[in-house]
Amino acid sequence: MNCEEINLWLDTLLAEIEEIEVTRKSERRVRVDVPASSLPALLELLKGKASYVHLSAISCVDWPDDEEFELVYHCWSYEAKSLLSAHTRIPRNSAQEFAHYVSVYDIYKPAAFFERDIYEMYGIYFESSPYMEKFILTEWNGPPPMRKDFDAEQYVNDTFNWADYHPQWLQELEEDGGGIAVRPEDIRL
Amino acid sequence: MKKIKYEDIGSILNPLKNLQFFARKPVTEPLGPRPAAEIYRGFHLNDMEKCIGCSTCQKICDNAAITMVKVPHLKNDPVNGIRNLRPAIDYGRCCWCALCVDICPVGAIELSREYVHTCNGDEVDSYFMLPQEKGMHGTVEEKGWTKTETNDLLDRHRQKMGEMAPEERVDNFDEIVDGFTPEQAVLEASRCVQCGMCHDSCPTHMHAPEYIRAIWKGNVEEAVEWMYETNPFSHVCGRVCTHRCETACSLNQTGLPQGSEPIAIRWLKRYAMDAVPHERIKEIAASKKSATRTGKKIAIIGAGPAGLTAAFDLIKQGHEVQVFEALAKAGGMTRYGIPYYRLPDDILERDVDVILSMGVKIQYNTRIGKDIAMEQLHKDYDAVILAIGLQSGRSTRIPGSDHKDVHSAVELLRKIGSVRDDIKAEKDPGFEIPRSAVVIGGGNVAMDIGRSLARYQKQQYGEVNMTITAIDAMENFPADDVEIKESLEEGITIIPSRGPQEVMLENGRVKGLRTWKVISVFDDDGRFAPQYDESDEQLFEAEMVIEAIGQMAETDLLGEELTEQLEWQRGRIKVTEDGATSVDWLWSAGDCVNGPDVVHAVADGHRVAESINEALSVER
Amino acid sequence: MSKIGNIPVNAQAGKKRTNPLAGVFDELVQFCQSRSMFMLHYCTGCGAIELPPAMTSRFDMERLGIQPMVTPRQADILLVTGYVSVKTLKRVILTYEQMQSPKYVIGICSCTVNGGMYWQSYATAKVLNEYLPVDVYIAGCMPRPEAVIEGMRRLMRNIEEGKGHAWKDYFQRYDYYLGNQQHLFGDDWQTPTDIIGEARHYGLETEQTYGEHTRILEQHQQPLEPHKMRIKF
Amino acid sequence: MRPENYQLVALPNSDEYELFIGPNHPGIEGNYAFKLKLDGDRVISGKADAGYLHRGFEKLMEGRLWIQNLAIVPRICVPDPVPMEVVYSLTVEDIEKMEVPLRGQWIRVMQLELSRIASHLFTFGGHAATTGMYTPSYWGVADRDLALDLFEELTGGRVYHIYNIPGGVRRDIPNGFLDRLSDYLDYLETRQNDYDNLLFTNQVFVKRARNVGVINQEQALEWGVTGPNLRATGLAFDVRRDDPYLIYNELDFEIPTQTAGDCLARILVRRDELFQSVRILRQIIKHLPSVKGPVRAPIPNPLAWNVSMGESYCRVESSKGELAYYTVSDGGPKPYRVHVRGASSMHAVQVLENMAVGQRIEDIAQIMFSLDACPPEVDR
Repeated sequence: MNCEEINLWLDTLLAEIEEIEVTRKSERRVRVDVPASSLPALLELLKGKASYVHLSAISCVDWPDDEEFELVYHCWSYEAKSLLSAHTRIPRNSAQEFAHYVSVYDIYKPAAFFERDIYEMYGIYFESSPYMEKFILTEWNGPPPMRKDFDAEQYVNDTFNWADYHPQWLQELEEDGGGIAVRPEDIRL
Repeated sequence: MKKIKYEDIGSILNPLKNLQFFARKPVTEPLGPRPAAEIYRGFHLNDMEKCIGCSTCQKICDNAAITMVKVPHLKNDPVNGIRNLRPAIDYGRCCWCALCVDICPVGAIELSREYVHTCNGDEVDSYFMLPQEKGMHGTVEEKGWTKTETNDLLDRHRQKMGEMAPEERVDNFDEIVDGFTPEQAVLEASRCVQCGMCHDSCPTHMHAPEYIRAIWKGNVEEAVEWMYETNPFSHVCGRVCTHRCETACSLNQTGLPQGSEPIAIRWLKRYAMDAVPHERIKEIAASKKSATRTGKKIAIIGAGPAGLTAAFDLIKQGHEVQVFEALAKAGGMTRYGIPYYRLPDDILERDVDVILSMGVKIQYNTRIGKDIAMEQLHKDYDAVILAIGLQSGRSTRIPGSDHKDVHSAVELLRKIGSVRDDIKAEKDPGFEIPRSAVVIGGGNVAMDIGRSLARYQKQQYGEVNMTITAIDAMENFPADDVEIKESLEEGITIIPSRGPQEVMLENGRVKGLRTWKVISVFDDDGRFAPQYDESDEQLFEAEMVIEAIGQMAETDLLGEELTEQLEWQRGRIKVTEDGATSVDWLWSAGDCVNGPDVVHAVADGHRVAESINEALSVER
Repeated sequence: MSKIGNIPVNAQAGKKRTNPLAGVFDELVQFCQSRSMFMLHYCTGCGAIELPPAMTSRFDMERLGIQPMVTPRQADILLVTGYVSVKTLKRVILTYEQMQSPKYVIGICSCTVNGGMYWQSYATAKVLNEYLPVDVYIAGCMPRPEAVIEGMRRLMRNIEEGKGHAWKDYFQRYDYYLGNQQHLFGDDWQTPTDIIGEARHYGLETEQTYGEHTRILEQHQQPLEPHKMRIKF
Repeated sequence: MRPENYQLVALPNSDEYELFIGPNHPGIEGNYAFKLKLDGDRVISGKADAGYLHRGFEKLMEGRLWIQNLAIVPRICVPDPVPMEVVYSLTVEDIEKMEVPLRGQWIRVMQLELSRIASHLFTFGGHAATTGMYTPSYWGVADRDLALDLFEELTGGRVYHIYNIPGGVRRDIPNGFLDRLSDYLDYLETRQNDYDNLLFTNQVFVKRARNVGVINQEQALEWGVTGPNLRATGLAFDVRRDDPYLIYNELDFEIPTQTAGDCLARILVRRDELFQSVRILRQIIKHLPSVKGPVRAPIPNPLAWNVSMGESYCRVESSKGELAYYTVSDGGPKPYRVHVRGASSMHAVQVLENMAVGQRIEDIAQIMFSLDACPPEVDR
């Protein structure tokens, strides 16, 4: 299957799945916007019929203003040599309760790793994913840290102390009326 | 590439091959640190003399490792773009990425090739270090990663603004520069490193970093809000300010091979003011007006920048303000001193209109001392501000300078300015245009009159015959570089280092100016005492000689009694820092106190208004 | 009699050595110690990548008598190579407590001093000194092998001169260190090592060994039971 | 709270037991742990335990300016940091539609290949050490160090180069650098025989590594194996050739493959790849002097750089496999989201867990090293 055939195939896909939008960004990059309900079917088709056997990654983007999470499934076809990014959006819940979505583990095995990652970092629960448990953050009790509403800098300042320096030269400057003028935290851009 | 056959077990003697390794050179390095590579990123160095304390390194540091420390014994002169802050590095944070080196506007901070630092557990203070020329342990000889043209991260060059070609502009008074387009403005604003030197050096401390950032974000209204915090003459200053901010700007550097131009702060201000609709500016200005009225009345003499700024501030604070202006229109020197090609009237009109819309009342054509006496003002008002500016030019007092064809520049400029009050036509300034003229002086006023007359000459005679000569050497001319450049482009001859000796007369008409070459302007103590080379004499032939060597105030309006009461200092009214004179109801502001400059006048206006407000509040 | 873990220890508190040759032996012991250091490098962070060069042929730490050691029980030096995530810090503390005294900690890289690059990170501990007493710091991000060796040599000098005593501080001010650990890990934090017992054993108890944090620890501390494991033959 | 893993857990009423390897264990690459369920020496199941190196990179990057992130990206994979810098720069350039000057691209490829050599040399050593052979690790590290010397000369940093920048590279190459690079390549080629004798044809090693940790092509594709590990199963796939970036399509190189899919096949693929990199570098040495021009495109003031709105998924072939960044910009001065797809995020977790089953306990370390798993890529 080469690129042209893929294009043709994507055109036919338009007919099969509703509300799908295909944008070709470059020769080897295709962006597909698809509603959450149709995504598993799309991936199924991609893997089964269009040789997109390699799930490169699943990325999650938090859009708190839209009250949505964006999930991006990057699939690669070894034959068509083309990368297809399927974008979908799911409703975002508060940090206390999980957002829910379906797992694509039964289509792509590597999904398990990424889904667990998103589960930890964003608090999205993937139904029927095999490892919905903590992995990297086993000893973390806070909210899912990658959510935009978690202010890491604030948390760090509340939790940790900083080294307290009093070198000789600074003391001498302070005696002369100088000393620390602008701390780095005062001017964070 | 050799393919591997791993079925080949080889001989039983194979291990003996390894004997060859005894003959090979060992790879082990001697104990002790090796010299690092030429561009190694080791501990920091900082040239304390070169560093200007702009704290740009602090802003780029991704690890918040840089703290700015005040070093009291160093020079602190924000007006010339130098602060006594120096970066101190926290090696408990630093990652040696050298972004601080790459972004440093002056190339002061650099990295050395030194990389070993160890300390005992209780000596962790040594991780916090004020880098100097000799590095962390005072032993560094060699620099590592330094700034070059390639790794410089700053955009050193201004956006090129469209302007009229010299041939197009020399016969008319149209504004020369076009102003920034929105795209250019954003790009220009994005060059700013937010050091705040401009804020510190500005006489009225305009919030330049903030409004530049606002322009960069595309929010011109926010920019205008920031401007109106400190400057009601933003339209005027956006065009004709002496822009000390740009002199102080961290990016205004000369020692770099790639060159470095300051941010065009003045043009950005102009862009933002032009981009916001006039009615919106009025709303912004009015939004700060106090709702309460104090019932106090203040008279201001002179509707120039100082007087109107004070009026603007006082009316904001709820006082009642009455301005008296001797001439027919408001603006003072900005109207009657600055030529139209630099500051169009309608622009000035907008600034004045904003101030008027706040409720300031101006009585035109009223000369204090003649139409109303000072005593009358004292009686009718709670406070009086004297903001009369510098109306008359100084004279060189050389022989022949009392001739009728020897003019002072301000007087001529006022005539040119007054013409525009009545008729739009620019052809007739109300005096005879000389076919050739020579201007004495190297300041902006000299350039203004020179260029204005050059335009008339071009209009009337088709050619420019104008010479500007001054006692200073070219590099020491007080005028802006761009003024000099544009003057030269317009065909004006500029001859530096000439001391005027005599206005030559012939048959009762001016024939020219006799000058000597200047050897030195100041003596060893820095006093003005020019030395001439008398053998190098030169005569500039001209029909008119114009003196533009400085201005002074006409203070006869005060009346004898008041003049007696006031304390004087070198011919000027002595005032405190706040502009209060020795008479408790009289304040003085603007050029007549602080020398000729719009933005200083604005700053003065603020100070005086502040002082009056305080004084009146105490009374209440 | 006190207990270290489950092992009863005979500690004669208050009894000082009176051997007149003790000082001479101490110097000899220090000299030997400084020339035979076994290093446990916990690859907590990026700094670990410069240790293989430092240990192998090119920079050859072994000529100084420094060798890697795989188990904390037999190691003298704990090398903390870079940032310590909170999850790792627990293991670092466990490892440290399992090491036998005298033991030394070397903090490598910026991150062990003041958070380094990861000062904004919610997952890393910032100042190692708060959780463990550190003997020597080596600056760099990361320090080159030469710098690592210089740090080692500083530690050698310290040991030889009898200066490296930060490990005693852990016993003497246990409450402070425990408090910081509890602040980060929660009040139910407990390690299998009985530090107070050891402090008593070494005669290093001070007033600051105990405090509010050790009281919290006592409330929930349980002795460890060895698990029964059947081995099939 | 006790860390759960400081003691052996015996399972009641069975001969099976659980064993923790790591996080501080000589047989584990980096700060990483592996929980094994064992029956005697045989692994019944394995479970990775990551997060010891977690720093929240993606969160950190959202809090820093576009250019500040350059300093932290190489930290994600310490042995092979250059691809991290390059792929991050590529995403930014892709979003900004920036064109990297040709010379900058050549220099980038030069670094990438040199970094690949350094990383592979390191892996040989580590892999050999897990089989009890320490000499290759001494050699590998020492030879890698010579590459680091070159990096130091080129970029000013030994391990973290921070040399790539959106738009190109920060400085031009120093005078005479290419000669020294050429000398190094000559040296590596003379070492080829030594390495072959010592490791690749050494029957002790070959017998130890053969048929251990076998994965076939079908499984590899199913589990998302990439890079040399995939090529060791016979699929000649390389991002450099099949999804080319920079100037790789102008270079002439082969994609070495093996078919066995075991530990030996994987290390042999790396060996061949190393010498392919030498071949690429030779071409670069020949061509680079004739590529004139600037090394980087001008970028706006980094303190006020709003990268235009957009998203980009770029990937490169790192020494460990397919490395990709997904970068989203909302038009602000900082990235809105950066997702790092670490090259070994599959290998170190799911693939290793699957491959461990049925293996003997002493092979686990070897399998992990042969996959060239890099734990910080998993944890980020």
